[in-house]
Formats: sequence, structure tokens, C-alpha cells
Amino acid sequence: MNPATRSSHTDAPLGKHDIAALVARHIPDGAFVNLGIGQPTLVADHLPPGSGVVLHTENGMLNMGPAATGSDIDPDLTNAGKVPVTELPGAAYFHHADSFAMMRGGHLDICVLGAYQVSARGDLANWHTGAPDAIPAVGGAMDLAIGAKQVFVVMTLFTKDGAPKLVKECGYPLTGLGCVDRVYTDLAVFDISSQGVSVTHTFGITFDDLAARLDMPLLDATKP
Amino acid sequence: MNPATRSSHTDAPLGKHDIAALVARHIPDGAFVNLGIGQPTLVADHLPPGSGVVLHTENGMLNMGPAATGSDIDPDLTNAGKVPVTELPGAAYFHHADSFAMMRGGHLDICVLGAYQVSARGDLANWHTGAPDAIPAVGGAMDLAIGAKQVFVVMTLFTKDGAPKLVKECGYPLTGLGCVDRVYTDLAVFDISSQGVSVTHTFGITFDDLAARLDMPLLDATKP
Amino acid sequence: MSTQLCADADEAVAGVQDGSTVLIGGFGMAGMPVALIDALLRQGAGNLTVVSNNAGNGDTGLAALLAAGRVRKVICSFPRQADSWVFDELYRAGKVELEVVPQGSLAERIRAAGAGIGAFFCPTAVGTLLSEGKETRVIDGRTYVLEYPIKGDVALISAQRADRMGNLVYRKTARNFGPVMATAATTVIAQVREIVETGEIDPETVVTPSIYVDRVVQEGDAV
Amino acid sequence: MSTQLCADADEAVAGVQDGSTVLIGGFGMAGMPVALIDALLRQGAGNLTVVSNNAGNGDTGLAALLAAGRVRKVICSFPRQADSWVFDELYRAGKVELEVVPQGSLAERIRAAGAGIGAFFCPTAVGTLLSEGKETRVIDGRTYVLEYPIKGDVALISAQRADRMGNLVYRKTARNFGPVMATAATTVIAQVREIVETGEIDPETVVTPSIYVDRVVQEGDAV
Repeated sequence: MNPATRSSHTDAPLGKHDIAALVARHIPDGAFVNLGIGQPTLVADHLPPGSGVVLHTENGMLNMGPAATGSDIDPDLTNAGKVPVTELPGAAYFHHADSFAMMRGGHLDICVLGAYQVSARGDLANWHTGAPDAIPAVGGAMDLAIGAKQVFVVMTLFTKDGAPKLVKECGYPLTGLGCVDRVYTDLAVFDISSQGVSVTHTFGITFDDLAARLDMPLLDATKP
Repeated sequence: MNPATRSSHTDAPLGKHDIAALVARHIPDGAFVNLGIGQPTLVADHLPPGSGVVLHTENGMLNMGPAATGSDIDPDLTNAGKVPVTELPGAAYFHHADSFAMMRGGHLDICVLGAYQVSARGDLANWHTGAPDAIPAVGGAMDLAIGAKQVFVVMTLFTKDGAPKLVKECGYPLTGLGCVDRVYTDLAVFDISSQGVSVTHTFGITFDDLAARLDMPLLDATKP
Repeated sequence: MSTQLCADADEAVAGVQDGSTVLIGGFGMAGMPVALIDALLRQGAGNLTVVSNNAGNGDTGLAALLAAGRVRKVICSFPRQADSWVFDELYRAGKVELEVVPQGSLAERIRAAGAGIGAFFCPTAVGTLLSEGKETRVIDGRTYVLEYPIKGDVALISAQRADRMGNLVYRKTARNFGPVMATAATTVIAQVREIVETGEIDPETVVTPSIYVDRVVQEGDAV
Repeated sequence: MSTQLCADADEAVAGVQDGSTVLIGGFGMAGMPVALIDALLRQGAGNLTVVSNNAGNGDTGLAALLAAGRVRKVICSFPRQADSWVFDELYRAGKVELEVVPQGSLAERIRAAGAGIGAFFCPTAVGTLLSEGKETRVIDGRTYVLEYPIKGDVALISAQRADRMGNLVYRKTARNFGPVMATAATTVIAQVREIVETGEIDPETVVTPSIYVDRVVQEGDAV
């Protein structure tokens, strides 16, 4: 990431498409990337043509193309969210054990996931609300969390009730320990490393206001 | 095996081609079989046309055909002994991890191996003479020994010096423990099971003479 | 032993015993062996443990098997979906057991069963609810959970094409769990869209070799 | 990251460090990446640990690398062959270390490295010299040996065809160790007989997806 990108900030919070566009700008050309179900899927719409970014879908494909429409819809060709998709030149199909071996073995450069909560140590909670009557369903979330070389989370920074989702300790059941490298939110972007949590971008909020609303030490990396 | 086959015996010891022919007769139609390097390879020559027996070679192929000759020789197509072979209709190629997963997972019906020694408990010694200056080389022998549903050994019953190769305890380094189900030799065929060692066929020797030359209890199963 | 070509799906699922563990391929509807599941429903085996990625969609296939009370336990990665109402209701009523396994661990545990691996140390789910009570070990600085094989008595899978020997090829992401499940069950039953003569599938492109396939049935465009 | 198409084998092996672990594909001569091994000899890296099924044949390829004193240790299943005189002599002179691994355990340990598995319980070699000192465990009544991954810094493999993205297909039994080694090294270098345009390899038939391949070089009919 170049310094100009690192220090960028805006006067207003980002919408989810803006977040997706920012994540897309931070994905290096030629990277192998898995986009989780939901908001992360939007990132695909913002990858520039010619970036050479190759999308992996854990149900057994590399070089997945955009969502299929009309007569391109093929029930044999879906993404991990079971949405019909398309195939790009240079695609490859493989079975589930090979697909997750690829993931678990650390071959994906980046995985982008949604989250309920991320902790200051990079713990991720995104699979279970902890509600006593919830039916647990994990899918590939835990494999993705620990498999990719870098895990980016996209989420709003606060719940509708105003509670922060970047927290000292996750209250929700964990998906993975210490696995998140970067958190993209409507109000700021955070890097999580052994040095702690750094704010690299702010959107419509000052670093000090952000620090006041989050219950953890923050490093200010918004200045170049 | 039908009772007639079980009780068969001849008045003279078998040659190695006779042994191979007998093993071939005992392989059920449609079986998936791996033939080890050396003498076991001869079994292929005696499988009747239309038996549907499918040969596996651990370097990544099912439905291997006979040895290649002349213009059929292809350096990309060899058996585990690195001998050029051919491909039959219905063949399949796969990589080494898949090939040995197939073997280790118990999917092969029968594996036929040579041996230095077999013990009364079915221990196999066929990879190492134990000579202090020998360079150890195991290849796929240990995987084959423990992988197939049934392991048949083909060997002469005695060394050139007259020492039995079917023994109470193997003196040579082991390839696998309790893995041999049946031993085909020039003088007799033995079944090894939890009940002990049964002689099912004799060739040019009586059961009593055989029992006198082997240092282990033998069950006489030569009579129908 | 040689692959049996079956006249219909009922013949293909004959003999499945009560209490069997049944591996069922598919990811959502892609690769789902619908005709075989329907035949298993007619066949009548009960008290089944079903291993599949999901726990049924809508009212057909696995959902119908569940609704008929044939399933004692589901081992899967993602039971809860928009259209998983049959499973949801049974689960909340305590009428079906559930073991949730991360999707990659599910695939690898099935592979382990097929590959003769006794157990393996897996980094997935460390420190989560899904590894509670499981043995852990630190290897080379990383923590792993010990996972055991999942073996089936029966596997029901769907493929694109078989030759008469039983070699299989799949189509696009409908491949998913089929190839690993085919290695991991005592009796492997495949429904295919097309059966061709032996020799018509390029040996370089076979995904599931015939050694793994016990029974094949052609079932129109079954997916 | 994107696969690099190299002008020649020397460019393909550039930067291999002294002390590297090098996985080398091939089973005998089938699938042996001869041009890459020759280039590695010219490149000069030494003190190597070589992981391969055999320990060199005749006087070329791996045997030449051994003869030049570049190899500290060989991990293989079958060093001793009729034409392995170079290795034999070095080994008897105590000039090269040897770790003999059963062929299937070798393949599975390499796969484990590529698949993120920390270790696995394997039934092969139980009760033999090759499991001496290794941890064992009885699981479900069978004894297993704990085996650890073998990871490479570099893999040198040979394939039939690459597209410009780096997807690979192999030919017949020359496939052997290539696909697993491609998953298990930091830098994967493939020599291929042919490079085609992206899109010219049927996605159903890709054996090694481009994600695993760092560098590709076309090397005539190299095998």
C-alpha cells in the first residue's frame, strides 16, 4: 500500500460500496482472493479490469467470474453463497478437500470476511450470535479465518444500538483466534499486528473521537 | 476359492510361472490388484482375458496394460518398476498422494508381493537384507503391505541354502506386521489367519514332510 | 470389484441398512443426488446418520428424508439456511442430533477415512466452540486440533458422466464433495446424467476412478 | 501472485538459496524436471536437502547435482537402483545424509505440508525400522505412526502443458509427484513441453491450478 493510500481519509463515513471499493484498491494485482458471503462479495464489483486478481470460491473453483444472469445461469456453477456465477478463462475446478487444502495450506493471499466482532488481538467472531436458540452453522468461516495469508474484515464499526464491534474481547463465540489483519469499516480502517491496533484511515471522524468511542489503545497511523 | 481349488496338489514342485498361474486363478474376476516388482509381475501374464481384473500401479494409474514393446514404448508411461507399460480402455491417471491414499485406504482387493521371509503371524520382510553395508530403499513396499485388503506373497519356500523363508519370527527387518494373508511357494500354499498357518496346497511334498521342514505348527487344509 | 450398472435409482439404493451412516454429496443443489435420496426415502432405511454439507433445502431430497423421521443425526457444516425449515423444526423439537463441523474439516475428515489416515492435526476451529473437548497440540509454534475420520457405510453422489466401468467425471462446481465421499464409504452409489462406453472418458480427466464406485444409475438430467 | 513465464531454465531457477529444501518431481525419468535440475547445477546453490522419490540415475540430473557436492541430505523412498552409483558412492563415503521414507508416506507428508495439516497418524511402517523413535497411537484398534509434513523452499516439477496463467496438466504416469509437490513449496517452478493461451485448457481437466505455480519455462520435449 503506498503512503498516500494509507493516510487517506474523508469527511463523511463510507457506505458499504465505498468500503468495498477501498478494499478492492488494497488488493494487489494478481492476488488470489476469497470473498466471503454477503458484504465481502461487493468487493468483486470494484476490482479494476486487468488487475489479474483471481477469485477462489471454496466450493471448488479458481477464477470465478461475476454473478450469472439470464441464460448464463447454470445450476452446476455457483459460489459459496449458492448464487449462480460465471467462469473466466483460466478457471480450474477441484473437489472440496482440494479446495480447503488450498485454503488451509496458506495459498490464498487474501480473504475478505464479514464479522459480528473483531477483538484487539485479531480474534474474529462471525459465525454464531451466541443466542441460546440459534442453530449453529459455520460453513467455511473457520477454515477461511485461519487459512488465508491475510484476513480482511468488512463491517460497520458500531451496531445499530451503538455498541462497538471492534472490542477488547469478543463476546460472541469465536471463529478464529488472532487471525484478522485488517478491519475495514464505515468510520475507519484498522491494522492489527503484534504492535497493537493502528488506525490507518478515518472517514468523517477524528482519530481522537474514534479513540474515545473504542475501549482499547489505538495507534494513530493516519498521518503519512 | 472353491473346495476343488483348495485341495489341489501336484506331484512336483511348481516353477515360478506355475505359481503365477495359480495366483492368477485365485484372483476373483473384477478385482483391483497391485502386482509388486519382480516375480509378482508374472501373474499378469496368467490373468484370463475377460476376467475384468484391474491392475493398479502405485506411480499413479489404474487399468494398466501389458508391458510396452517397440513403438508403444512411451517414457511417460511406466509401471512401479519403471518398465514401459501400456494403457487399457477405462484407465485413469492420478498423482502419487491419491495413488497411495487409494492403497492405504484399503481400496485394493489384493496385492501380490515378493518376500525374503514371512512369519507365522503374517509379518512380512521384503525390503532390506539387514546387511550392515546395504543402502536402505523401501519404495512402496511398506504401503502395499498394510494397504490392500488381502496380501499374497509369492516366493520359494526355502533359500538356496535350504533355510525356510516361512519362519516363526522374521530375522530380516520387517516391512509390515501381520499383513500377509496367503503365501504361494514352489512347494505349498499357506493361509495365515488368527487360527494359525494352514497348508491348502502341496506340490511334490507331503504335508508331513512339509511340517517336518518348517519350525511352526501347521494345520492341514489340503483335504477337501 | 466391478461396478454394477443399475436399471433405476431404487435398484441402486437397495439394501441400505437401518442405522447406516450415509454420506450425501452436493453443495446446495449443485451435485445433490436427488434421485438417489428420493429412492432411499422409498427404500425405507431409518435411524440414519447423514453426513452432508447442508441439512436439507425446501421439502424435497434430504429435507423429505428428515421429515419422514429417517434421520437420527446430521453431521454437516451449514444446517441453517433460508429454506432449511424441515431441519430447523426437528432440531428445535429435539428430534434430530446435530454435529457441526467446519466445512474444510468435514471434507478432510472424509478424505482421511478414504485415505487410511487414523487422525490428523488441523488448525481450523482452534480456540472455538467447535473444538471444545478435542485434543490439541502445538506443532512448530502453531496450535492444532486432532480430528478423526468420518467413514460412511453408503455414499450417495451425483456426477456428470460414468463409463461402463464406473469411472466418473463431474461438471463445474457440482464436483464439490462427490470425489472425497466416493473414497470414504463401503458402498458408493452414483447417479449420473450419462453413461458412456468404457474408453470414451480420457484417462487424464477421470476424477473418480472406477475402483471407488460400486453402483451407477443414469438419472436423466437429475440436478 | 501471478505466474512468471521464464525465458529459459536458468531464469526459472534464479535465486535458489544455499541450504534450501528442494522438492524434485519424477518417478525414475517419468516427470523428472531434467532441464531445471541442470539449471540448478549451473546456478550453484549448495548444501541442499533434496526430496524426491529416487536419489538420481546415471550421471545426469539429480546424480550430477549429487556428484557436484551440492546435496547435503536426500529424503526419498528408493535411493538404491541399478544406476544409482553416484548416490551409492557418496552415501558409503558418508558424504550425504539419507532419510528413507515409505513412498506413500513421502507423498502424504508432502501433501500435508501443502494442505496445512500439522501432522497425521499413518498406518504405514508401524513396527518397522522406519518408524523407530516415532510416536505411535492405537486408534480404533489399529496402530498408527505420527508423521510430520515435508515442506520445500523450492519445488522443481515437470508437466505436459501450462497456460499463460500457470495452470498445469500432466501426461500419463509422468504426473506422479508433480501435483503434490506443487502445493508444498514456497517457490514452485515447472518445466513444461508446451505453453498455451489462457483459456485453452479445459477448466475441468486442470490438475495443478495456477495458484500453486510461481514460474513456468518451456523446455522442448524435456523428458
